[in-house]
Amino acid sequence: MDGTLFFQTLVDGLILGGIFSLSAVGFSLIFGVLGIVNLAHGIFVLLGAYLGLALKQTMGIDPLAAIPIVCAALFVLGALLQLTLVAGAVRRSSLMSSLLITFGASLILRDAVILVFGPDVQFLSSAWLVDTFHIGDVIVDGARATGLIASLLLLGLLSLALYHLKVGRAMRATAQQDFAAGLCGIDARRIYAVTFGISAAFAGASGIIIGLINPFSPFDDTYWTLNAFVTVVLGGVGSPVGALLGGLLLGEISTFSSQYVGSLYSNVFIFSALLLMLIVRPNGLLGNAYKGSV
Amino acid sequence: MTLLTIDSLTKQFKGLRAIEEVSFTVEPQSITSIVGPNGAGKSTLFNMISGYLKPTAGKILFDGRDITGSAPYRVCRQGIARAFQISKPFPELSVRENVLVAASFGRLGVRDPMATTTQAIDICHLTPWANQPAGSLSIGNLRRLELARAIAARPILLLADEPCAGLNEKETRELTDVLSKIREAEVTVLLVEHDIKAVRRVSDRVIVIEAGRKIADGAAADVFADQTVIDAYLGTTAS
Amino acid sequence: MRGFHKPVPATVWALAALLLAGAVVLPFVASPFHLRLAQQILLFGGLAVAWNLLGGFTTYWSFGHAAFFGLGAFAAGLLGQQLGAEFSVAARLIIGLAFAVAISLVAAVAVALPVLRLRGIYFAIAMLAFAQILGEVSKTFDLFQGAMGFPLPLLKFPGLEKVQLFYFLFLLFCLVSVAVFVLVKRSRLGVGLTCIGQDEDTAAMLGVPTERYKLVAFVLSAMLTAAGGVLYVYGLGFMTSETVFRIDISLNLILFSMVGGIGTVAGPLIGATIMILLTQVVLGDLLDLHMMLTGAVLIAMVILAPKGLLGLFRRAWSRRRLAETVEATP
Amino acid sequence: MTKISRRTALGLFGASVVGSTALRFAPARAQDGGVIRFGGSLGMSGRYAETGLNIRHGYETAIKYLNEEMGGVEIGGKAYRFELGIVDDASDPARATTLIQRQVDEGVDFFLGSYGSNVVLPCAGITEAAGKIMVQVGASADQIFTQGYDYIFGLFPRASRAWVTSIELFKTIEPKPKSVSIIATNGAFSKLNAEAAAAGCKEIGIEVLDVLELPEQVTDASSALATIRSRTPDILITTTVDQNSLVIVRQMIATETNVPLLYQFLGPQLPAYRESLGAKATGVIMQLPWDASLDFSDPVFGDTESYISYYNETNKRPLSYHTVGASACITTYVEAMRAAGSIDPAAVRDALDAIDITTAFGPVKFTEDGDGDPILMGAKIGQVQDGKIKVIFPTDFKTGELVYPTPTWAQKG
Repeated sequence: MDGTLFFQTLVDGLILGGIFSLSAVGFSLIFGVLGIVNLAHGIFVLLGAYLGLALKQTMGIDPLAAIPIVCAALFVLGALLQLTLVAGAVRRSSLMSSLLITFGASLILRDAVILVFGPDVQFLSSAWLVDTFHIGDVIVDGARATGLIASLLLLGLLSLALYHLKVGRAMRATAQQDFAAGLCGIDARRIYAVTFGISAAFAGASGIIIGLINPFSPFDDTYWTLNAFVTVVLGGVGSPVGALLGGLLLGEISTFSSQYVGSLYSNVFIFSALLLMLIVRPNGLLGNAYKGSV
Repeated sequence: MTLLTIDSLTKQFKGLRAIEEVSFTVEPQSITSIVGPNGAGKSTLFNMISGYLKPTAGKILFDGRDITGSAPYRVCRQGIARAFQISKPFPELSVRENVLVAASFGRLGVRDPMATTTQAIDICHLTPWANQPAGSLSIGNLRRLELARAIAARPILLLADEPCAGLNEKETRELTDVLSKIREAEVTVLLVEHDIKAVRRVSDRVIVIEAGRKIADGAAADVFADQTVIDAYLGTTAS
Repeated sequence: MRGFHKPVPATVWALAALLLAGAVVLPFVASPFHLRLAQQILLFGGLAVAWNLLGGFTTYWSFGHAAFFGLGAFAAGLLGQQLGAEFSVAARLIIGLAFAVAISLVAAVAVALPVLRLRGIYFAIAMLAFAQILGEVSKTFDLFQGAMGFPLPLLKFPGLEKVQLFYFLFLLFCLVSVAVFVLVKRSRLGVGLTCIGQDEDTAAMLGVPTERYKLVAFVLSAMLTAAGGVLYVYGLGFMTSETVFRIDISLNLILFSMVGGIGTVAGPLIGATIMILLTQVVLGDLLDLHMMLTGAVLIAMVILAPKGLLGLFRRAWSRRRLAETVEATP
Repeated sequence: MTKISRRTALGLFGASVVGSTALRFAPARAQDGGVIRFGGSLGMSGRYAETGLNIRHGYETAIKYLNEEMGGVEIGGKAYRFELGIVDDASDPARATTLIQRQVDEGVDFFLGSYGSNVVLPCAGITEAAGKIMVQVGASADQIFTQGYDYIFGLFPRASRAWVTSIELFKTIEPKPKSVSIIATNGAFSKLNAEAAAAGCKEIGIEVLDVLELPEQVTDASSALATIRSRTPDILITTTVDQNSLVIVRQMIATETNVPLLYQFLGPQLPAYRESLGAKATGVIMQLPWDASLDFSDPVFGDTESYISYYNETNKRPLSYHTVGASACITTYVEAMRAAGSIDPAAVRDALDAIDITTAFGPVKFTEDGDGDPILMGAKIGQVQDGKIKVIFPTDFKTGELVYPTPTWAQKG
């Protein structure tokens, strides 16, 4: 086997995987804490990219610098969506009805994006991208490397928050057992809203990073929702580490299968891995139990 | 002839031995009670008999046939029904429908679901509530629904898991009456119960389990006079 | 046993007969456009009813029924191509239907054995993945011609326009779906499935053969869906992977069921009627905003009618009856 | 309280249903008195919405010009005005056919096409059966023109003939390129074009090293590019759509994947593409179905230049070749109607069969099967030079000379 090609593929997979991880972590949180599959996740990702674009065009803010602003805006949007629509639907009918609500929300938001930005392909650029560099014969794409670094930083931040902040601990407790968490004085409703907010915020941040790497259009949302699905199932639910593992695995499966089997087959491999994982280890690599599975 | 034979049954959970080499037999048309402190392994034992858990080692023979590791519905079709400690009704179905399900499935053989249902509801004193959704019943009624459903499955052997837990004196008495009636209907009962009074009242035979092992087996009066049982069982519940 | 359902009241029989009579007369009075709408309502309504065979009774919600829809379409289409012009179009369609149903039976059993062990959302995701895999495979291997697509022969029947002919085929399909669903619902299978939906473990404890019942419902649902896929592509006359392996087909079946009322026979049909009329007639002319409005209607539906429209009607009806009894008793 | 709000909400919903239904039937009544209605569907929501919007602008511009600037058109001694009814098919064939059927039922005679063969073919089946014409600028799959349909026309040559001019160009390049590789995605459009390009290259003795296929939505082409680096062709052709082309080229730059000549079928035509790449775009060649620098006379607008200035006066959206092509569909229709002296579909169809004109889009002449004449309507080849597109082939239209081999990404700065 050609060593350089192997390492090149490995590095490409890692980089791609890091970005997948960030884009999926929010999905994973909602899935873990609320037991809801958020079909509006992909559009949150895109909203991040489009907000970054708007901030750059109107105020000249560098997209990487705009991440905090975008996160804040999406936090509000995500929390509002949960408080106004999702909570009511789950209370009035079932957990499953949240699927329709989030699907409906994604249709509305996507049309809103088209109204404001048009259906055209857009892209982001930043002055702060790392230059492409070499490790031996392996070429590392600067933009993607920057994306990976930013992703890892953000995931680390989230991890710290989840394990050290009070609200983070409350989220984890709610994910384990919301009834018991309620007995401990945790206001589950507030935690749900916060979780949705954080999820949207991280989706938005990943949107900016994705925008720096790839062009985007308003119709990519299904793609990112699906990717998040796969990542979460591969890695396990509700934790940044699970999302990271799942993302990296997804990235490697994708690059290795396309390099050594044929670039056309990567999707077949990805979804087969997903199916296999569901059957063999339905709780993901990390095996976090998950209440929605009962 | 014995109805149920448990032969050196063992269940291991990741390092923990929940049940260790337990053997006993159940005679037809008797009420046999299994008692023991919390965590002694009674539920694990029930779960293995009813097919929810596969034993690590050992055998379960029912009516002469090996049912070790059979799927729950197969066990039920052979004629073993189970009433849970925590009632699990189908909340959106009525009491009658709940029982009807058991009557139309349950043990294999000739069925008359409607008659069985009416009879089971009657035995368990549930007739006034027959058309109410099961989700709206009181705890005592739920317990009896659980029993009604189990007997509507026309079992040869009924596994009853702490049917008296959490009931008041009057409700407990009603329930033990039901159990006696069930035996009169030629159903063998294997009971897990905490309420010693109730156990004494109904049991033909008592088996005591502690920390996964059988420590006593015999007639109720003899077993409760046994010093090891008093130490192990009554001792722990007191502390 | 006949399930715990009361006998069907005469009014329902009368209503069904009336609807059926109307449905048979319709193609001779309605315009081709209205017939096309009706075709879609019958097809997707019928598919939604088929989806309800498993998803309506239990919480096993397949997010990937497009898998069987597409599998059927490809099986019949490719077989028809192999048979060639020596066989009449009708023969190719019928052989194709049989083949599609057989293949989907095999596929459904094969996929059900591992996937039906999964519960809740994991089952939903696994089905979604299954549909994605089939879609990708059909596009990836040239053998299946999914990327480029291929034409299907034009079915003709003396005395009927194409749009009328396919209307009747879709009507037949819908009737078969409804019949299967009603039979299942009123049988032991239906009782068992209802119990599985309420509490699977307890159902097993009471002697319901849960694994087998789920499998039977799933396979029946898959076979009907495959048959629907065959008719659909024959109606279009040309197919690619994009024609059949569409996530929105899978989602629509759930959506129609939820809008009308899940687990009922009329619910999915009502849901399909409303959503298709809404998206293709009422909002059909809007170029820019129709998706947004569809989304808003969906959300409104879930908030205002959480048990579907049927649930809403039932509640309103029982409320009125309650009011009448209160008035009647002084 | 909830009762009231629920009832009000349902009421509002009902009202909006009635309201919008009433709205849509209003224009249909104005059919008499010399109105020609154009109908058709476009994918306005979905992955192809960008093209959909471009095409829609083209239709609308032409209709607006015909009605407002020309005050209608006289055909066979009678004055006509024009109406346009475009619906969104969401790239869903079931939806598209239903909506097209509605327009057929409502008496629309002349159809404009959507794109994607899985939508266009079923729709064409309906218009064909109803004896209605469809002229479209979106779909070029061979299957559309080989079904034996008489009433369908396309401004582009069918996909398998779309590479005629490109192959002619390759013949003239010095030093002669020895090898090509092709990157495609597994959709009908991309695959068909990749096959055509490969076949053409083989015919003139250029070796086809690899045909690399990617999934339909490209987010990462690293493995394909690793193959390109390990086995570098003289020409790399991508037959991908705009967004995917941009992903590939940006990743080529980032991974320093250099080829002597990069040919991106679609993508570089877009201003956004060139803006995104800046100086790095230099040297990329592409197919130019249309270019602003080529001036043609137009029976409606006068010529290309006046078309462009009218378009820019009335629209904010930048002009694309799809837009011009869409306008040309309508121009072509009008010319055919004038030639036929009638708006009878059969007569117009015969006139379309025989048409041989130029429009702002370029020459228009159809083959017997209805697709664009591969020589006359075949794409020109352009190359990005100094941030602008220069036509480098065919020689008659040249506004610049081909640069070959092109500088490496690093040299472009």
